[in-house]
Amino acid sequence: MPEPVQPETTGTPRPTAERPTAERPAAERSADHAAMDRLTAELLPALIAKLGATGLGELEVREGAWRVRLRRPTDGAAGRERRTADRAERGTWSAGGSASSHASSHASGPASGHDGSGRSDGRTVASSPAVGIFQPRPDARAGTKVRAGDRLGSVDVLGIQQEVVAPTDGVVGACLVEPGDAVEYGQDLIVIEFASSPLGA
Amino acid sequence: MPEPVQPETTGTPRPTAERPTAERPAAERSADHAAMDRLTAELLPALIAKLGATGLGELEVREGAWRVRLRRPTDGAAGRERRTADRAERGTWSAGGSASSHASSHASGPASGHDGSGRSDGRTVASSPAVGIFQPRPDARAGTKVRAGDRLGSVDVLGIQQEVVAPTDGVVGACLVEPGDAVEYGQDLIVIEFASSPLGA
Amino acid sequence: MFGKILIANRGEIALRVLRACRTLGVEAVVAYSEADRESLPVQLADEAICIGPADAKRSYLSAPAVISAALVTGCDAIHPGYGFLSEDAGFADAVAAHGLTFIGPSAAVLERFGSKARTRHLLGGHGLPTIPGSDGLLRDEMHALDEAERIGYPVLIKPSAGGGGKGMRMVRTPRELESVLRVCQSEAKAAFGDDSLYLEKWLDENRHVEIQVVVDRYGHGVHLGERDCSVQRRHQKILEEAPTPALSEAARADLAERAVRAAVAAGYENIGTLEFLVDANGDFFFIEINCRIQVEHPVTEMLTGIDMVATQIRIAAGEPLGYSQADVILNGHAIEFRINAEDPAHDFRPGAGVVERYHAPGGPGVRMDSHLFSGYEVPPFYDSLLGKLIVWGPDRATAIARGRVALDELVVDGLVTNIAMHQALLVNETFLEGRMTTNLLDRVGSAAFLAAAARS
Amino acid sequence: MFGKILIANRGEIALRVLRACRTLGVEAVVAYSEADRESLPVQLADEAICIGPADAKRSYLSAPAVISAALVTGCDAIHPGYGFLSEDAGFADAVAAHGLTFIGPSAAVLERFGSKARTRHLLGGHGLPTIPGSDGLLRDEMHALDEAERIGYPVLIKPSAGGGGKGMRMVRTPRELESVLRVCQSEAKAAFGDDSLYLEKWLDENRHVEIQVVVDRYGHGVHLGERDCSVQRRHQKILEEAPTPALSEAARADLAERAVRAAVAAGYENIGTLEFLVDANGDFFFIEINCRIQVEHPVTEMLTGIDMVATQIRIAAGEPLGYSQADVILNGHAIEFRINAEDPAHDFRPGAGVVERYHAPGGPGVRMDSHLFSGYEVPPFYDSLLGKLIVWGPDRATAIARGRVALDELVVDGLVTNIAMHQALLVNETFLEGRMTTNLLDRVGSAAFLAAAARS
Repeated sequence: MPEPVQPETTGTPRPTAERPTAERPAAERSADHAAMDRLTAELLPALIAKLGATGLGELEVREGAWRVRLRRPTDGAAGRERRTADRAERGTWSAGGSASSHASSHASGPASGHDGSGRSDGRTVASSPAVGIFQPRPDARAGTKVRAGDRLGSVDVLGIQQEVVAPTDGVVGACLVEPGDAVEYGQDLIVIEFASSPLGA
Repeated sequence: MPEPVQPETTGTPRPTAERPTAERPAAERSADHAAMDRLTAELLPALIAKLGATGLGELEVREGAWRVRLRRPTDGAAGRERRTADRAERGTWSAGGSASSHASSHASGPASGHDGSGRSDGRTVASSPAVGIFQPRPDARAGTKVRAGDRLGSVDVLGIQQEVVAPTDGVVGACLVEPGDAVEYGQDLIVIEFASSPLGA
Repeated sequence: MFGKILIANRGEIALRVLRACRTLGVEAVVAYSEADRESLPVQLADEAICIGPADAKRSYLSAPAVISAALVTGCDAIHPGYGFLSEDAGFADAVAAHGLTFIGPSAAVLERFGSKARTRHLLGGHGLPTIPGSDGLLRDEMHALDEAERIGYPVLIKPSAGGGGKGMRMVRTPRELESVLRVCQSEAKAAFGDDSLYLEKWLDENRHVEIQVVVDRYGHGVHLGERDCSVQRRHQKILEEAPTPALSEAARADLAERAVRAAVAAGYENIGTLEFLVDANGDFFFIEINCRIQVEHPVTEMLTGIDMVATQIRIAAGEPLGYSQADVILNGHAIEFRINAEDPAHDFRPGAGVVERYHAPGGPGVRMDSHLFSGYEVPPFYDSLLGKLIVWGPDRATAIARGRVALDELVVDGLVTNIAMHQALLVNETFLEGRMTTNLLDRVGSAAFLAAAARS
Repeated sequence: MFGKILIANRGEIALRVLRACRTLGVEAVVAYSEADRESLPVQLADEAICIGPADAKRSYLSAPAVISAALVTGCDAIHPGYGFLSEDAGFADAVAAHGLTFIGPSAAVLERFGSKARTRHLLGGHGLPTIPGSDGLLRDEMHALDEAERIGYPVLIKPSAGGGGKGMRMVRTPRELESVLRVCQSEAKAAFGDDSLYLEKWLDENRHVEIQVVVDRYGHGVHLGERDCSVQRRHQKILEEAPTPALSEAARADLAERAVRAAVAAGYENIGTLEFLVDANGDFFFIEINCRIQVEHPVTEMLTGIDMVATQIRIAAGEPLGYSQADVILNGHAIEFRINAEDPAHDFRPGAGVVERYHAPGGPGVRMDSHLFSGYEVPPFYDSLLGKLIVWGPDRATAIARGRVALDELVVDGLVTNIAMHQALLVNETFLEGRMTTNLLDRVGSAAFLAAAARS
């Protein structure tokens, strides 16, 4: 069973050949998103419960012309956020059988600090503004109260310091990378915990 | 919304790279099938109800590492049996933009007289036993009562006559091809209507 | 030229023939079994017709079904691909009897070269050294034992019809011969509908080198060089390359010229392959002729730039060859890797299932002939060939380097394949030195071979 | 040779460079923007690093981001592909300043050939006839009008930096010149961050013929023949082929030899392309040199069998060329079709979206360089190139026949593409007779051109 995380809906639905995304009215798209949220909130838990038991890697069921497919990632990385999951999947590509090196090489990728999905469970993440070498601020250690915009550290890009700032008010949590580590653009750096009733925007 | 048809689960679950179908113990496979049946019986109707409203062609949702995808076929052929839907999809291939010629060229393909799904609405179809030239029997015209196994016509394969027989008891309905038409193996030839409570096997 | 051709085959070769037809501007109809309804050739075809159920005996191997399909779709020729009915003289005869053209040698030619024993005798008479073998087909066990004694052990038991390793066994003693004779018979019967066998002297350390010849209806013949198919597992080709590392350029030219001369003299027609065994001294012995387009034909296409399937169709249509030996230039080095759905970890047990994700490698000098696509369900009814990866380079080293890269890039998720076997070959010293012999993999054992590669 | 190369580009060229690195046995890191996270090169790469957001100015065009990515991943060289930073002398300088190698000409060489006006002057001095043009860059409108008067209308306004048709306009009168000068400036500024323009004499009926040269660090240079890029729409190449139907074999050889001699004499280094206009009389005029690997390089690879990206990397690593002009054999005919996500029915409006289904054509002489796969979402932020279909044949007719078949087989569902435009070209008499000029499509109008093809 995957560890409990908040539902997260990702991406826009694949358009059919008849109606490319570009041409689908915004109203309709938002309806889709609403539907996805409903599905996520109400149906997925049941669905997963049903299938957690079975040893299935992937399951596809049809009724009439409808199709439902449920897939468990092939590495046990359950519960990780989407991009990581995608990368894990990608890792299962048996490109000339060199899958392993593949999955690992991407393991240090950025998380979805941007789309706010990291939010709903009372934590958010300060991510890297650039590709370079990360240094935390000594005075921003775990437990420190911070306000949105406070500097938590910097990323050195060819000698120029790019600020890492707190995305919301809260308390500094775990630092996800070591001081002096190489980080890529958008990579998760520092967790910010905040009260369940979010203060930040 | 799709017209009501019996749930139909197709294929075995996709194997993951780590464990090809061949190696998965029978016990586990039957567990999978049980799970699929539960899913079909209990969850699909709800799932479809939720999504019938939205204009989605295909919808994919993730929670943590789990994925669920629900797809509506690209032609409005909801509720039709699988192969036909697939062929319709194939028709949408715009191979060098020559999609149309493509779709049509396959239009006269066989339907699923075999997998019994054509049954549920009180009709079945006698299909071609071979590739060749079809000739109906003069005495097997529409309205005639027939019993399973009765000869309805023949397909001429290099001068050898292959019998076209009624798959069930019933009444001869529409003839789907003209006398003297070229037919392929498995092609639908003659409709057999029968009482809603099927008599035939 | 023909107006419309029925393609009576499946998988990558059906796709290959379809492309050749289109290049020639000839309409094509793909004949398929129910199991191949969703296959790529059927999806890409402008016209396709279902000829029977999954069981090949009732579809791809059914002469009436195939011929009837050709007639009702208005075709005037049938391309049999390889395997199935491709070398069946009876089928070619029936095709002609119905006013259609069999794309390949005429029935008469197929008849003449139908029996391997007779063919060896025939071409031997035209100056080709042949491998010592039984005097004709084996009448019974007694005859087999006598002939084996005369030839001298080890001997190879071979079916008179067909190829691909089925019904073949190498035996070193009379007891072994007795014990496997029946097996070979039933295998041959099952595979080719013909259980007649013959014997051939077995050379322990030999290379398999074959010469591609092209002969038009007017007796103009050229050779397109040779292919080295010494990398085999249980008499099944795994990897083919050209030129052969086994022979000098002079020796290659000599062999090729003698082969095409003999083939023309013996009245062969259309494209064909003369197979030779080459021993440690570089002496070569003719063993058999293949009267079909072969799986490994792209190797020759990469070196010559000649579309061999188009050539085969043009010759069957009665066109003259149109070029001479001097026009054939063999350029660079090519290697073909047969990508099979088989599990090296489990004695190469063939597999089937859904291709979760397919990605074909590309770039300069890389060609992939395959019918795979993401989501394709490989049916369990036919052979395990998923496709062929062919790489070309100006020299063997470059071809090998590109082969490594392409094999690493190739993605066939959802199925167990023999890709690892090819990767192992490309780091194996014997292969890199061009010293593979047909018995090496079986002697070392594929498992040990893979393990060694993993260590290196 | 380098230990690890950062690939600072995207799409098909990132994949192409990745393959070249692997063939050379060099590690590679694919640098990508957030919009390309799911792209094929990133998926296939052993290592990939996100360098910025979708906006190219903050990712693929950001020198600091690219160089920083190379440093933190331990690369010792950067391959810029084409476009983006590939011809930016300032970038090449910064790369060198950080102890890395720019794969392409050195900063000094890029600097020397950076200004098109100066380059024309430089190579003119080395014996190449050049197109009449403005004396240096345009200082202001007055200067532009005077120079145009001197050269004589029609004239072509061209940006000094970059290429690909952006900022280019052909004008026939002073009024036209005045009216578009600003537009060209802003287009050039937006596209290349440099709004300097110059003028060139416009030849109404001209062919675009370019010579591929390769020069190592030690002044050894060879040419790899020419490419004809006369099939253009608004100064954008659509289809390229070699050899050019415009010139005799002797004229082609003469042009190529003069080009490489001038390039070597002028101190050029690494691979480069000298572009010429050829007028109706077969007279040619040098217009500019491209200091990068070009989109159409596979055309030359098909004829020569030489991996040009690998060559580029080897030369940047300081290796000698290793072969001479005599070793370069140009074999057969090749055509490249640029497959773009643009809508011929709506003035070639670029599109984006999800590739519902992708199938690449194949078979002998067919190569597809593309980053597409079924389910790939083409981001709207970059150029519309979906891939390149390259076909080869022993002669032009065969190449064209294979091109038709391959274009028909190519499947790119879910996006509107320009495939129909290529299909129209292959039935167009002017093209079939090899008489395309750069202005033909714009003069006829692409819509009319497509309609005519539909009728034929």
